Amino acid sequence: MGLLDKEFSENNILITTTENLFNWARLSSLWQVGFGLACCAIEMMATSASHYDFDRFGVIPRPSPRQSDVIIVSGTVTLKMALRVKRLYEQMPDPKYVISMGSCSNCGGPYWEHGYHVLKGVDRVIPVDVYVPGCPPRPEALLEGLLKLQEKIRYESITKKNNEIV
Amino acid sequence: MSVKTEEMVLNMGPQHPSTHGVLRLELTLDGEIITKVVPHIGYLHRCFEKHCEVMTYPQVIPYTDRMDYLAAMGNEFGYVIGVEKLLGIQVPERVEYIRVIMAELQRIASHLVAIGTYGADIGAFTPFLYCFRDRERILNLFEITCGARLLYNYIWIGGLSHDLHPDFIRLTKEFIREFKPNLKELNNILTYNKIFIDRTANVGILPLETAINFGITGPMLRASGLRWDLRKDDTYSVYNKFDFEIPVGKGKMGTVGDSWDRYYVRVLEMEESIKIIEQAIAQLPDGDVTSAIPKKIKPPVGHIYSRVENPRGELGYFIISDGSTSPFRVKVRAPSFVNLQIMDELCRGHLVADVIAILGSVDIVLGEVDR
Amino acid sequence: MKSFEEISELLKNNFSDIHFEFHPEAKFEPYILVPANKIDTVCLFLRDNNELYFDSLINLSAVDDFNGNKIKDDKGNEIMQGGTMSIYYHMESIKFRHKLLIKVILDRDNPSVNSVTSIWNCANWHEREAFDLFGINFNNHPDLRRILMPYDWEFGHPLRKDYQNPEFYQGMKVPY
Amino acid sequence: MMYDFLYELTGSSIIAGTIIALLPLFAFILPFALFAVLLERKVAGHMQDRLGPMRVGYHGILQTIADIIKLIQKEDIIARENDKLFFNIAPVLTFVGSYAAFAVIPFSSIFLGAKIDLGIFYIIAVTGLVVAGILMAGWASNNKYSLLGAMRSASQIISYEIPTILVVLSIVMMTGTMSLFDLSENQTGSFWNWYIFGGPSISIQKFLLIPFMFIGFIIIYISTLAEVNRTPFDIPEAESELVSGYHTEYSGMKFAMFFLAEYANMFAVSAIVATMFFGGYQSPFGYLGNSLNLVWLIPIEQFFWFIFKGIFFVFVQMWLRWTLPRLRVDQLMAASWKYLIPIAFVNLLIIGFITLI
Repeated sequence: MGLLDKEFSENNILITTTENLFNWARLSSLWQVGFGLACCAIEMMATSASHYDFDRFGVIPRPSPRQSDVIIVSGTVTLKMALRVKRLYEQMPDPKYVISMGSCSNCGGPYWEHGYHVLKGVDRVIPVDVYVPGCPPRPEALLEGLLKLQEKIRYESITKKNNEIV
Repeated sequence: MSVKTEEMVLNMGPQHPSTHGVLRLELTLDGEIITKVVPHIGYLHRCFEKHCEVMTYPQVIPYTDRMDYLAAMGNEFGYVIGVEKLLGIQVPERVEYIRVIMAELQRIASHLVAIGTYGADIGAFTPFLYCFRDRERILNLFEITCGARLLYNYIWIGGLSHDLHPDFIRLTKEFIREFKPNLKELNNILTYNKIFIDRTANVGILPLETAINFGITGPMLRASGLRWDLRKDDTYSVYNKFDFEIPVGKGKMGTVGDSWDRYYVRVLEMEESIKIIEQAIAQLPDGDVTSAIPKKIKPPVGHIYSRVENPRGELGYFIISDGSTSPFRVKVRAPSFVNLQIMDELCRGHLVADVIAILGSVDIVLGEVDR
Repeated sequence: MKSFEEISELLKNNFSDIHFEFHPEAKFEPYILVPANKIDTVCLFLRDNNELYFDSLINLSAVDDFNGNKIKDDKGNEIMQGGTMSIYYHMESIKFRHKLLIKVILDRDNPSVNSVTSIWNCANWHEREAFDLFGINFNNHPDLRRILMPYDWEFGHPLRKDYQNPEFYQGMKVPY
Repeated sequence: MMYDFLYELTGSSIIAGTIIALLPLFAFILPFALFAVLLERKVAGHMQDRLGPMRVGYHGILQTIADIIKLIQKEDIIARENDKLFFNIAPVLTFVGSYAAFAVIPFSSIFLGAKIDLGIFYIIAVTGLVVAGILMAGWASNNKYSLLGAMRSASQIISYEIPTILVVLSIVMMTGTMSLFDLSENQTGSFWNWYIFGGPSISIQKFLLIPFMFIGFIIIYISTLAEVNRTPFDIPEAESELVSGYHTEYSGMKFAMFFLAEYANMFAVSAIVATMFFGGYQSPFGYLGNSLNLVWLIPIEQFFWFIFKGIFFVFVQMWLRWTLPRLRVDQLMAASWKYLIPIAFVNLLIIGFITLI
């Protein structure tokens, strides 16, 4: 096993190809948790409907968090719901990603000032990978958010510590 | 020897594929038969009434959109009628007609989502996508008039934010011409589908007296056999100028007031809405839509209860004004909030699969339930 | 179809002992002021009398009138002392198509009134919401607990005008 | 056949045996399962006015490969409360249950696993394993939804086993053999000799049998649909009710096993129906190989015809899935006990009389 760990530090042929393959596999079959909160969930449904098809990118809504990789937090996260979103995130198996869709889950949205029951941004509870602005964001914006996430996964690497996105 | 059976509490939690959002149903099961249903709501409480006390009158309109996000035009309509009555403004004819067209288009779009998700809950996934395909065409109509697809801020106090797009009329006629065959196709796939009828007929029967006592309104009340529609019984805006009839549940496939009736009333209502839109387009007068918008909105002290027939039922705004530029208190009577109370009555003695069918036929939107 | 005056007449000669206040002059909606402890008997009569037959309660709204005197408490933010809270009952008869508005005024410090859930089931959740957001407790309500706010929310009732936002709730920062 | 040929090649029976056992698995079933998952998503897409996977490889061809590689990397969650032993065995059992059925299915005259003469009997016995796997999965995941899903699937598969067996009985009674290989061999010549049209012998029996054979086909097709948990009978993993039924708690490779087992089961079931009624690997119009008298071409043609029929029936199952809603549990039971079983009995009796004439 000497060969492997010696060569592990910088890239060589062995590491990059398997890494690209795994990254490609991970980014081309992101299964989302079928989980919508508010108005953004309707736009998410419209995105997975026929006009702007999510399935083209390999994204299928899975009912149970155990089998999904990406959780699209679509809608206002209230304090009562925040604990559930946190538990849902923890139940997902490991290479998992979060897309925060809509300004409500980005930073509290129109309810930031007087919403006593609204959590000002889902990143106070779970780490977010991609923020999609808009209230509600258009389906194209959500698709662009998904492509941004796919770019991020494409350059993920187990060796380089600070994976600077090219 | 009686076997000691224990009841199981099943938690249809805030995240469930068919609770239409973040509703938690606590079912107490005996085997698969339901003995008690306790709905837990509040997971989407966005403090609408607190915002009304802080914002001025026109600033509240975008928040009314976000209550029932499937029928945003209807929410604005109700609120704006209330404030106009407080101010005593008379709105030009053209604005009234455009508001009716927008409200009816929004009713079709909202019913399409209700029917689509109902089919998906029962298991047929394709009608859900056919409904969304038709709904996309309506969203395009909304988008060319006011720029937004779902939450519009289009109906202002005293008028509208924009006039109609030049070829809005042509596109609407086109949509109506293409929507009628689609509706027939939808009926063949879902309405007269033997399995769909088995799953929904005689399921969750709602007798008329309990419906009235529980304050149920909208398609659920009409499915139980009562011809009660605010557009005809408590006429507002220019609805009295159109002739359309109110579909009522007749128990074609089971008893009156079962889930199939509630579904079928919505399908018939869509056909009625098409009639209204056709007549409204024919009689659309000209004029300026922003002429009656007041510069300074300071209504006199007083309180008013204005109500509107939303796709889910009677949406009422109880507005109390203390003479300042922002409302003292706005209490919203949300139809889904009231209709959801009946879940316990309806689901008793049914199976788990029926709870989903009944919840689909009750058709709630959580933004409106929790406000 | 009964007008406001006929309904007032009927109520007056039926409940001679109760002191009603009739406000037909209120511009948009004439209403009747009913004492707090008699609300459920009056409502039962309104529903069961076959001339009035108010069989559907449209809306039950609680309002914080905020007309007490303002004082500063120890932490510097102002608290309201005294003053009143009022509850508006909108009801309607589907058979005779007439509507009525009844108002009840309660003391603001510990508002309590009899529940009308036994008369109209629709009032159940409206009353729970009034309890949750205003702190009005309804006597002999079937299960009076919070409906919209989390069940373990011990920072008071949010829709009161002098409500202060908590700093943290379950480890999450609440204000922006 | 294959075994003797391999035996001479390798000289030892163990190696030949393992190759025979593994060949169908890796050569055909796994690629088929991957292809079927993509076919399902493409069929679903096009039936719903959309395109299905497009971006992964040309027109989404590599989609399922990406899915499987991703599922390999997923963390394999075993919850603390799970019953570890059963939790791990369940997917393997379901996987084995549905793949063992392939050992006996004749893909073509020379390419088939084992030519045992208890063919159908073995298949029905083996698919019973799948129920055990699902029950274990439901119980071990310690999750109310999975338990409900497992209970439902046990009652469903048991109650739909009976109509299948009754129809199989009528075929076995008519033909006299239980081996799938002999069944396919009898239906040679043109499609007019298939059992759906009353079997090879030209006699009055053949024309009397046609309607009852058709009823038998419909009954077995419906009950095999239920056995494989496909809509309108997919109640065990009904997404809208039971989150996702018995495999709610499974993630990563274990879930992939359930996933592939379901598609392999679909093909196995449609293969049986094709063999019993539509002439297994027999071509409907006679063989090109005969007309060009190239003997080695015939098995390849037979293989092609068999795959064509199997995939046609799999396509019909997918077609049903995306159009029909789902039945409720008690309606499902009623459909089997009150309608399918009595009709299957009467069908069995009538076919019995006809064969006696």
